Amino acid sequence: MSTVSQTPPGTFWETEPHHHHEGASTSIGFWVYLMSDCLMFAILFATFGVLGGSYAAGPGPKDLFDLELVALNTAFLLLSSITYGFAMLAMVKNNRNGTLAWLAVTLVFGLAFLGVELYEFNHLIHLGAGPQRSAFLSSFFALVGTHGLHVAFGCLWLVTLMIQVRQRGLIPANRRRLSCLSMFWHFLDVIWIGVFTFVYLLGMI
Amino acid sequence: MAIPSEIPTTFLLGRLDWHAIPQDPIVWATGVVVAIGGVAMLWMLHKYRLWSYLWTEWFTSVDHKKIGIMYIVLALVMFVRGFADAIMMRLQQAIAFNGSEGYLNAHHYDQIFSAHGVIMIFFVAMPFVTGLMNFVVPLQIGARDVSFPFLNNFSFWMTVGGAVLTMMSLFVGEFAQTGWLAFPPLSGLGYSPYVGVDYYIWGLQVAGVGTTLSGINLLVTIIKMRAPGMTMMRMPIFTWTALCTNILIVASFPVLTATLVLLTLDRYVGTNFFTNDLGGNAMMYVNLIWIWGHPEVYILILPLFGVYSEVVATFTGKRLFGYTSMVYATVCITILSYLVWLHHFFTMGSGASVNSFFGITTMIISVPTGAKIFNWLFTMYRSRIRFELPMMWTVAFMLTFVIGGMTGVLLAVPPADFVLHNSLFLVAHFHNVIIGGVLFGLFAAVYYWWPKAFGFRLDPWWGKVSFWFWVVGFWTAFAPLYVLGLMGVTRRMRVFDDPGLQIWFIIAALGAVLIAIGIAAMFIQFGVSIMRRDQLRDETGDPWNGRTLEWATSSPPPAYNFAFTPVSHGLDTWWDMKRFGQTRPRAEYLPIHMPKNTGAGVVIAAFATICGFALVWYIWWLAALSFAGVVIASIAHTFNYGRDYHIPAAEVRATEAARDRQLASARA
Amino acid sequence: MAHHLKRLSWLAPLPLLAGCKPVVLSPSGDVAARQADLLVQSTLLMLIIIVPVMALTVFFAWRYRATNKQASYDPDWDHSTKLELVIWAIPLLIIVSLGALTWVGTHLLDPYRPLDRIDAETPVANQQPLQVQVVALDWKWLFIYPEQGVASVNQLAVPVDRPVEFTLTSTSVMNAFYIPAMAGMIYAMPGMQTTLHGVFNHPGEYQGLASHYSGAGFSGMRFKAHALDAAGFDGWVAQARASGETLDRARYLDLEKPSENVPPMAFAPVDPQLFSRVVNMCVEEGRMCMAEMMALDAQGGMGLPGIANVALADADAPGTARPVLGLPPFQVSGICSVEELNQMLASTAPTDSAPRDLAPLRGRGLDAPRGILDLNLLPNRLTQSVPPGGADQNL
Amino acid sequence: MPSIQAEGDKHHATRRAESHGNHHDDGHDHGSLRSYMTGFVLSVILTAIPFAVVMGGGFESRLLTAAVVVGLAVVQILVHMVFFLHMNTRSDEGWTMMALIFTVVILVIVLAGSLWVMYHMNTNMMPQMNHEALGLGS
Repeated sequence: MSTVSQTPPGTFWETEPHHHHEGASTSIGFWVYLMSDCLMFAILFATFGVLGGSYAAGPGPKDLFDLELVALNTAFLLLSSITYGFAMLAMVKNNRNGTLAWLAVTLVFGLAFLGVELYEFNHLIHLGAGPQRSAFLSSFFALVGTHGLHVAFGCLWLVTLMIQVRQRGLIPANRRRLSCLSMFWHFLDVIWIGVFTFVYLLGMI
Repeated sequence: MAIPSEIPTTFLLGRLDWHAIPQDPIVWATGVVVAIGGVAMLWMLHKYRLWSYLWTEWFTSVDHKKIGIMYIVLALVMFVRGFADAIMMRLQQAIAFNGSEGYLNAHHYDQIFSAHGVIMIFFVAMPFVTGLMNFVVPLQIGARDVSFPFLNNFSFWMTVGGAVLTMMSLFVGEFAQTGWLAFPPLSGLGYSPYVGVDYYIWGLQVAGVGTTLSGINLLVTIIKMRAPGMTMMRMPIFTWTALCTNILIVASFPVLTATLVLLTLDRYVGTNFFTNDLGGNAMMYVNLIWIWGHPEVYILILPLFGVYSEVVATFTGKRLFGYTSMVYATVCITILSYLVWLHHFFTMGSGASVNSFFGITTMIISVPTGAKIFNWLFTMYRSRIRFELPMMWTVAFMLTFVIGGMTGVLLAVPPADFVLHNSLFLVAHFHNVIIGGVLFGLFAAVYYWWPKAFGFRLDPWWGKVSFWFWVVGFWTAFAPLYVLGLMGVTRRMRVFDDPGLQIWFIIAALGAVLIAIGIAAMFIQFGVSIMRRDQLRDETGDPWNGRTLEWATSSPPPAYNFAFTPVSHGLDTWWDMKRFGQTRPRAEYLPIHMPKNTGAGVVIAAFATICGFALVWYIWWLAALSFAGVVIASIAHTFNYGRDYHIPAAEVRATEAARDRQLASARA
Repeated sequence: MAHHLKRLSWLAPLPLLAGCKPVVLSPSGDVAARQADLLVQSTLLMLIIIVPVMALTVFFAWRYRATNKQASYDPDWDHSTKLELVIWAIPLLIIVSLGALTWVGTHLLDPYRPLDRIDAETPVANQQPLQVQVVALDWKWLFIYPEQGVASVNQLAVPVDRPVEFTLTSTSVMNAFYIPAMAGMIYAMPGMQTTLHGVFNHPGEYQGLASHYSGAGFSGMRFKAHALDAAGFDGWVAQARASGETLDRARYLDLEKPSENVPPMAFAPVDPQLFSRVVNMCVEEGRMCMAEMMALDAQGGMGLPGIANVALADADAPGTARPVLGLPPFQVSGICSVEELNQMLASTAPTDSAPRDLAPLRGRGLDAPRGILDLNLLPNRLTQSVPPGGADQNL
Repeated sequence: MPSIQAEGDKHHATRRAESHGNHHDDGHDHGSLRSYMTGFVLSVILTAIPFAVVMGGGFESRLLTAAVVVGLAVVQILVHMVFFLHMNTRSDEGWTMMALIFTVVILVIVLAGSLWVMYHMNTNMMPQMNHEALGLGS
């Protein structure tokens, strides 16, 4: 360390044309965003972990949840994951229409998921088990609702991207965006695993 | 005080009505001053036809240097507001004795100390640090910009939006009267029914989005955009600390966002996260907010540790002692900062085992911090120290900060904390580290990098005036608070009944006056320097005989920073270049690929700010419209594919030729 | 103790400024004194390294100034393994000693831990601590003496040299109870009960205050703590009894309404279940007590019928406001019979304040350590986070 | 000093356009049909088992049921990470993995820390009662 060489170790300037290829930072950047989002969910999970047993002498998970509905919803989300995967495979093959078709299927599953979730929320609120009834329900609605909001945002993004792919084709910028949305979509799937395990399944044991 | 208990809500204006104008002559006077100043500024802008210049060259700029400078301007403006709050508190506490109520009622005083904390942390220290990292990091790693230049512009405007909301609360409605962390149930709807806490929430949420995105941006920039050859262990130490800071930002601001969302739901929807009834648990809020709050402290101080390292190495003319251990110390602090949050509420009653665990982890942080101090010390050993202002600030920091660190460790001993928590001792401690650590470092950084940003140095005489008033003023203001803390005086008190305490508060107020003179001297320094800029001109681009890459380019740097990408072969790349005489490359210039300016960031952030304002006042139609505005503007922005352009080679050639002439004249 | 004080006397210099002494460093209660001792010891321990660092900073800054050409100059010297070992090891050693001090001190001075000594010379004999129940109200302190059946507002009297066990709660927002001369501070929070043990060793009148900001009237939330000899205390109790104002639930609900700078008051007799009801947030008629609610929650709640078991909250009660996007605030109605309630409130928080040996260095609510993350699930520890039957239910 | 005779500006522009037009490697692995299908089948199985276990009433020991459910969830998260999110140690020079590991560490600290802290707080401070005396006990 303290020995300092007296001869230059090489050139100090890169004078050749040099490509920072465009968007090289996008995938890692988006990944870092997902990690920060993950920590936001961690807080919601922690809140549910602490408050999830505070029913305020009201109903608990066993009185409220319908596992068959949750299983259906999980199936929708899983199917949407694999169809998004197919869209990505079509994209790699430069098949624009295939990509668009699979994205459309994904969108349908995403919307179906949202529909079921809205039905569930609506049902609970009608029962009187809305987010105000107890800390357990507050944290349940916050956690599951935040996930649902993410899916809704993902659907909006999906539509936008479908328009852009139709307009411009599978240009590099659109490919990057499709990869980002792919990460986002699969990430929401991972979060959902946490939700159905910790909120629904463990609640029903 | 004249807010009715039942606030009528109308469709058009929500809760907004005449009661929103504070019934307080002090606020009116401030409003008049601000209005006159604002009108004068607008008139000046109009007169000198600066609008389009500001819009095209600054507001819509995606240049990291300009965004960095704008961040720092924002921080300085907000600093004036935050300091005004401070001096009002000092005055109140100095006179509220012997039955006197002072000159501030509880409603006003409680807003002032809450606003002081919020503004100083979120809208002074954070933008200052972010601005500094924005300006310096890409230059130090030999990059042409950050990874996501548009996002950078957007992040800045979101921070401005948060600041605007916070400032607005002074004249329209009120600010939170809860302290800077707004603990429920006090911050719940039941005990803070009016708009204060809502301003707090939406101000922080809007700014928080900006901070998180800026953290991601800089983090990725450091990971992906380093010059060839610049491995992790060859990064300048400031870049290292910036990296760790941004990791902390990315990993802690989501916690704040989520926590504030829960508080928002409690206030707007009536959920029961932190309420007293129906199973809510207010301690959970305290736990969560400090999970964010403690790393936040290190977000503020780490980059300044980097600044001190750069300054020490430069002004001692010596390689930084123990670079490797400095890096490891920084990384240790980054991880450890997540393991100590409970020390902020030892006295809540979590029991001895939890308290001692968190007390001891807190103390452990002082080991890497201590190692850093020693490293600076041994960099000074056998060196040639030039006592320019940055070095003076650094020495002042070392002497001040060790005291702050010591009192910090003291507060980490739970039994000691049981008598010192929430006392003025605590207040003195964190001002000791934040002023003595963060602010002193920022002043050193401003003086150090000012010539790089503007092409001329700052006037040293006024700088020294500012320095001495600041250092002496700091100790005069805060040493009495240590003493008062040991007398069992707690914080946030508005009136006192023990006349024996008054003399200490008067001394502290005098200290605040000294600091005010120091601040004034700093602004005079800026003005004097701008007027004398021709005498103070830096033509070499390397006024301090620096060591890192930012000094390799001109002052101020061209839009593209470096005409050719520098290559690193070790630490202190610029120092090596100078040593081997390879300071300017000679080759045919190429067109340079750069991002285009865009107004999208300003527009989206403006919609977000309006949305925040509408939510504060329950103006639902406006909230819905502006939220739709955010979404539509964001989507519209993604349809813009032509976001970059090339600076033609001829233009690069001309710029570099001008630089050659400048260097030649400097040498002559 | 005294010699530490002398060493630190520079902190309160200048006879001009005297008249106020650093009460934290020279308190009148044994617990606070031991806390102060620890404070002084930690400071001294850290000064071992702080003083040389400050001295070296000044010395190096002066010695190696650029104008001093005599000083040696070694611009490339940037590493020394030995030196780096030293600069990591010395702070580490100090922190290890400080950590040990902290571990022991924290457990020994845990506010939940019943006192084992009156002062340095006197161990606690067969002496039950004086029970004082503290309620932080907006914005005044209520002290209830269950054994004596009296209560006072903004005025505390305790006998000298007798351990005092404070049990604290709050009605509205978070607060902290602090008598600097006695035993440090602890939070008082609504719906929760904290404990603080302390003792006064010298008679006198001491300042007590709220140390956690609690809203507009916070500054005036001060009280005088009188440390009296046994006779004086009896006299104070007799005087309080003579006040003749009953503190029952109705009077309490009236007292609870926000008020500032309240002069001292006294009450006798006092509803013996009042404090228990305050902690359980069921002073008003018809509200379900927290303990009952938690017991029900531990059983899995009351199921769907429980949804309907609510009533609108009193709109005028402090801390009640209707959220703009939600239903008006409501509360859960109690389902216990009067007998059950009495039984429950009487059995709340059995206090075990007999003097203990030093062995289990833990808070009262917890048992001996079993590792950091070990959630030992005793069946009668009802908590919100871990209902009996396992953490798995809601982890 | 090495001096490289650079090509003309125009030539550069074309080279850039080329390199922009046809690069497929945007630093991200897109997986294959095989990997997606493997992931899908695995995750269907890993979802079905815990649902079946819980809907079927669970095992005798609730702790065991919980352990099985949580264990399978962890495995499924890993499956998703590998087959859908294409996590590996190579992408972006390992930074993706680094970010993930760091996040998991913080996540564990935050979750475990919060639960631990809040457990102690609740035990120390929440109103408790001897519910057996009330006949509410199990």
